[in-house]
Amino acid sequence: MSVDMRTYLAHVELANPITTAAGCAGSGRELAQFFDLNRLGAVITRSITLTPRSGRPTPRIAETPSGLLNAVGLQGPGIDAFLDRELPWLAERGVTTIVSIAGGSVSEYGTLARRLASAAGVTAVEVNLSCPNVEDRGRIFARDPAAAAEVIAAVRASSRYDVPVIAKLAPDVADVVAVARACVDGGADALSMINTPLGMAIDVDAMRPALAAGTGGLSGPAIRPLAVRCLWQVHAALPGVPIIGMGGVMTGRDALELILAGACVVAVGTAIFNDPYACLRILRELEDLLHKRGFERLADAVGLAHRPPGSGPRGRIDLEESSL
Amino acid sequence: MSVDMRTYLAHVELANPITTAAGCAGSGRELAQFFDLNRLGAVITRSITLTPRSGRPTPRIAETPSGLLNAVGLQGPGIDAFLDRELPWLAERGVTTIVSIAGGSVSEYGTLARRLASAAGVTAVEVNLSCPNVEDRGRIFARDPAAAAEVIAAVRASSRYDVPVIAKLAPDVADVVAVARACVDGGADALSMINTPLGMAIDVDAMRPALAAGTGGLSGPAIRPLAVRCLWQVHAALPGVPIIGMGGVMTGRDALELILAGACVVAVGTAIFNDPYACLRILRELEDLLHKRGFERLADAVGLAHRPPGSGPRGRIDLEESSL
Amino acid sequence: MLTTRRVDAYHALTVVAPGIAERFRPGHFITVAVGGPASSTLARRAFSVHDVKPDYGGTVEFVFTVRGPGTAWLAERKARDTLDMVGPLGRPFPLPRDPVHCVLVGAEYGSAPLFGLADLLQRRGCRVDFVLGAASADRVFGALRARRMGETTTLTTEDGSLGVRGRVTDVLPSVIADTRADVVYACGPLSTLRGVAAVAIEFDIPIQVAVEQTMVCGFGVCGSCVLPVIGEDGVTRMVRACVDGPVFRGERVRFEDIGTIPFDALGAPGAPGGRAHEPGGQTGNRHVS
Amino acid sequence: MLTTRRVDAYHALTVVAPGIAERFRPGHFITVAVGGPASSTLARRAFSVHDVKPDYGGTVEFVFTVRGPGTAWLAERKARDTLDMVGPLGRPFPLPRDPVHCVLVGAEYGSAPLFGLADLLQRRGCRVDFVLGAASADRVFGALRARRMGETTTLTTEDGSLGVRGRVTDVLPSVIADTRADVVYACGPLSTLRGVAAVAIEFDIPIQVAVEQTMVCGFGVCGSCVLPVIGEDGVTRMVRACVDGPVFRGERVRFEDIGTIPFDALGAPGAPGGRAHEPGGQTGNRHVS
Ligand SMILES: Cc1cc2nc3c(=O)[nH]c(=O)nc-3n(C[C@H](O)[C@H](O)[C@H](O)COP(=O)(O)OP(=O)(O)OC[C@H]3O[C@@H](n4cnc5c(N)ncnc54)[C@H](O)[C@@H]3O)c2cc1C
Ligand SMILES: Cc1cc2nc3c(=O)[nH]c(=O)nc-3n(C[C@H](O)[C@H](O)[C@H](O)COP(=O)(O)OP(=O)(O)OC[C@H]3O[C@@H](n4cnc5c(N)ncnc54)[C@H](O)[C@@H]3O)c2cc1C
Ligand SMILES: Cc1cc2nc3c(=O)[nH]c(=O)nc-3n(C[C@H](O)[C@H](O)[C@H](O)COP(=O)(O)O)c2cc1C
Ligand SMILES: Cc1cc2nc3c(=O)[nH]c(=O)nc-3n(C[C@H](O)[C@H](O)[C@H](O)COP(=O)(O)O)c2cc1C
Ligand code: FES
Ligand code: FES
Repeated sequence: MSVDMRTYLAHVELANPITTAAGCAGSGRELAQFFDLNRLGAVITRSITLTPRSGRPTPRIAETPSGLLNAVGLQGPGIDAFLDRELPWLAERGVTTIVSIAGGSVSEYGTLARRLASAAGVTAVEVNLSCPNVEDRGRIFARDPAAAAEVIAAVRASSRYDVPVIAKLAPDVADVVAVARACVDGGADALSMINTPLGMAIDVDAMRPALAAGTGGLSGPAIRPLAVRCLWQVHAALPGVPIIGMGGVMTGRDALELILAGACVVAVGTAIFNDPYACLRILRELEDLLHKRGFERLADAVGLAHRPPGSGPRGRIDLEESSL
Repeated sequence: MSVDMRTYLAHVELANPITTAAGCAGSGRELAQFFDLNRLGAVITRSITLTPRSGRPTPRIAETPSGLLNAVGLQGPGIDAFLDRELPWLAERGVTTIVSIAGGSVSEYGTLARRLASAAGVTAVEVNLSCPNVEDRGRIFARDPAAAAEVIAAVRASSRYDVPVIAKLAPDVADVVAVARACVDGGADALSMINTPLGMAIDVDAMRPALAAGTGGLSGPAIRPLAVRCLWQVHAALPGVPIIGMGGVMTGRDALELILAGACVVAVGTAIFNDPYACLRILRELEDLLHKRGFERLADAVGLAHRPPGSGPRGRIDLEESSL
Repeated sequence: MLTTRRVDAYHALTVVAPGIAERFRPGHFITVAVGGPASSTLARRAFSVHDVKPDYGGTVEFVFTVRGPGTAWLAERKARDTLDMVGPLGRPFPLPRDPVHCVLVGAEYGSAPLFGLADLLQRRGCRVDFVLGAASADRVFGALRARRMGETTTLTTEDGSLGVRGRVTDVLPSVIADTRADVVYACGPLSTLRGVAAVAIEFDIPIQVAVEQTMVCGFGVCGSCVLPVIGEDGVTRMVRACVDGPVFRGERVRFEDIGTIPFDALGAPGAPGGRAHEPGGQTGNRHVS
Repeated sequence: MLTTRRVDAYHALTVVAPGIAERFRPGHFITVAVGGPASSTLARRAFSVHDVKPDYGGTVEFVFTVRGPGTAWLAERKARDTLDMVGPLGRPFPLPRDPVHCVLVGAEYGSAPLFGLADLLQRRGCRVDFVLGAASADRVFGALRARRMGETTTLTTEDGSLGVRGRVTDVLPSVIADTRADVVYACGPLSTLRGVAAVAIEFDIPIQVAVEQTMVCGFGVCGSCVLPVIGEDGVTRMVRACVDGPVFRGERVRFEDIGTIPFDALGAPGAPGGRAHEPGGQTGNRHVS
């Protein structure tokens, strides 16, 4: 017996819930050396910007306990080269592609969405809101419900009606539910969380910041408890909104944790750096865990940990042997 | 040659910069079985409340990658029993004691401060602002600059003039500098950061939250990058304000990282659970690292990583052999 | 670390630790740090001391079953690896003044700490009878040793693969009756202890239980291991299994309320001496409860 | 894992890995995951392949020095432990079409990948001369093997404990002159490579450098390992050492600009084709720069 792993992002069906996280799978080609990208539910691209970007100086990544700090700085080819070379490569292979976009102003996001609207092979648009708003003294969109909603409305308005718009949120806000709600009100069809909270490390030998940029985004298992908490809060407040969960997923158990908290899709980022086969391994482990718990459909596990205490579990519960 | 490890919290001199973190050293007696508490710069008590508290149901602590989630819920004897039994025990032994207090309203914090003002043996008061304000629908004081400032002003007004008031801040806010600034404007003599950000874990076998309380505070090395970032931002904005740094300090290197970011005192929490001798070991390692880097005084290392790039390091830099 | 061995479903590690061995009394436990220097697991793991021996200045043996990452790591240790161990911790079993009849009940690895206890009791002239049980034969720990030491030994397995089919609580009443027991000592999972305590209470004889409640520090500072216990003064308090236990008088432990804060516990929300409003949790997680 | 051995200041691990051995060409590197299952260290560690052998279907050997937690963990591995290894990765050394004279320069463990290269070059009829250097004698890797293989071998140590006192760049000009070298291959720290490239450029001969820039993934997806390299079209790009290198033409690497984004790099802030305003960093860390 196998588990029905299909899942939905708004009306879009994905064959399974595992995707790459934005910015963690290069252009797709690098991973394709290791396995066929069609085996993933989807590929989320790095965040595409209007013009090419060289990114930040090195060192760009520092290791922290169970985490990585990165200040890669959205290095990428820009939307023209992306539409010329990267998207067609994915489209030709029939890879389900969610395109992430990043801008410095509301209008930049709108322009990016418009460019994508006329391209073939865009299954959904993920809006990276963890960018500074150059029109508001560099305040991060994701930290300001109104600004986030404005970006989402602009992207929604410029996108094809059948292409879901996904708002990607950050955890380092006082109230993630308020931002989520604003984005949904602004027209987001789905949410994606969490982006990396801002962190920092200091090299105690050089006695300087470990990253050339000073601060960076924290990813990896260290932040999984923050991701689960954000998913839980937002799914409880907005149970009808599909959520892509991410943050420190290294194994099928971790993916299941996010699903039980409310994610219907799980994106894998940092784990890929540690194991190029991570996405496929996690998918296999997840299916196996669901099967062992008696699930016939992934969809039945989404948000299941929210059921009121005392109500019986849906699946089998005698898990002692499989709990390793 | 030994390093001058003295440090100052406002006008109060501590013999060295290592203290226990609030809530992580019981009543003091438990640790005293392992070593003499006078060897620490100070002991920070658990957060004392007005009345006795039984805390939260179990499970109260869950393990996460390089971290712990806790929802102990401020179990404690209440201020009466604390003043009767716990504080005198510390005072008799001459232990430098910083008393942490927690309340549900501004007036509760004020009352606690007033009770402490008439007690002997209180070196400073640390105000735990990560409590829900029962008069504002449970909104956490630390997430609201105005409410935090109000609490600090009440505590400052009720405390003895020569007892520094320390505001303890949480990282899960959109702008930690704004909260820090409000607290200093409200009368805080020093700051303490970081308290635990809110996290969550789900037991994928039981398919329920791992903690009975659902969410809990995340501590340990996983959050050190958040602590360093908060320290860095606040020290850059308010360079004259002494800061107790905490969050994932397990070794002398970790303590030095927080000091280079701007802490003049370093509190050790979760590490104590893993190693009862952690505070002493960290103190020894820290002194050793400072010595190897050519520092004669701890004070010279505080905030040193902020020096402009290009300026030479203060200490020796040829550390290749000692960098393990 | 000295030796590692397998005993049926269990692993046993013997560690040279003179400081611990010297101060050991039956019922004490130790904790170990797991995962090595770059480990991502911070909580110490607690284990009952099974045996101490005078060799090499003093050795300590504990017995465990692989449950999660910590015990999996321990199972891979080899002789001569070093182990970060703290102990002896907790309050040991109290001993009767007089040479009475004692039944020692152990479920699963819960029997590990009972043999040192049996030895002490016998040296004080007590009669010792064992009741050991587990899910299956390979998980009954120490049956041979019990047979050598005990006046009688009754074994139970849930699958019937050894001894009586059933649980220790099924056979305990007849053992108490047959041996005219004056006191019961028990160690095992909480559900078993609850049943054992109920039997002893029915017979109106003292019952000492060594509980196993999730521990993180093992020496009283983290607050993870609390359970509701009724004090001498009749007041229920959330006490720490690691320093106030792990051994408690069975009738004082409110087994059915473990995992809750009984409304009449000292400092319970809304309890006398507690606070009227929902008290401020450290991280204020009211929105989930 | 097959064998572990110490060579002076270095550790060498040999691993059975037929898939890697089969596709290996000199200049390739491998990455390993460190710390075991509950590890808190996520970045893979990169090492040049020192040797491949046909035994056991194909083995791979790499050589390393203990620097931090990852290499400390590796140094504790024992024969028969398993290792999570990915490879071969990167672009190998390009080989000359004709039987030319080659100088191979290795600093510290940078000499490790040069012997496989020397072997291939010699089989193509090239003359090979070695220049190996390090801080001290115990850190010069492979001196004996170089002496066996090379037409000449020049050793340098900074403390004078072996060969010429000084650095490889001090002796390189005379070696190039004496051997009438047509091409230089070099591997070592960036500072050494920079000097070696400068010498080769002065002699106007091709120089291939294998760079070591902090890597996390090793296969092109994390973006940690970039450095500014001038392309065929004259445009500087931030290219990835792991997939576009680690071997580059020395004159194309802008060594002096490593650790910066040169203002004329493609997509640099304010550069042609770049953006006028400070571009939105992923996590918006403007307040610290
Ligand atoms: C006083 C005491 C004595 C014990 N004696 C023994 C013994 O002799 N032999 C033996 O095999 N086991 C014993 N245990 C249980 C043992 O501590 C757990 O099996 C072990 O901690 C599991 O760790 P893990 O990483 O393998 O599993 P995980 O389940 O992954 O552990 C994760 C976390 O939960 C805690 N934990 C999980 N289950 C338990 C539990 N039932 N009790 C306490 N903590 C738990 C761990 O300490 C850790 O913090 C004892 C526990 C206590 C409190
Ligand atoms: C292509 C390539 C080939 C290499 N070949 C060898 C070799 O043959 N022998 C050898 O001893 N070392 C080699 N190195 C360097 C080796 O990768 C580092 O010494 C090792 O990663 C240090 O890990 P650590 O945990 O011990 O130290 P730490 O300093 O604690 O490492 C922490 C982090 O920094 C990275 N890092 C630190 N220093 C370096 C560095 N100089 N280069 C790359 N990454 C670094 C690590 O990968 C890790 O992400 C090579 C590096 C590269 C990129
Ligand atoms: C090196 C790196 C680059 C990233 N680039 C992007 C990006 O371009 N856009 C984006 O929205 N998120 C980006 N992220 C964040 C991830 O998509 C993801 O939200 C985060 O890393 C948490 O997941 P993880 O712990 O599985 O990595 C990046 C993360 C890393 C580590
Ligand atoms: C079990 C536990 C209990 C805590 N109790 C308190 C408390 O009573 N008051 C408080 O201000 N902080 C409390 N904290 C937070 C710590 O003081 C500290 O800010 C935090 O744990 C980060 O430091 P660490 O990573 O070294 O533990 C507690 C933390 C833990 C893990
Ligand atoms: S285990 Fe920490 S208080 Fe008991
Ligand atoms: S090491 Fe990850 S891109 Fe090169």
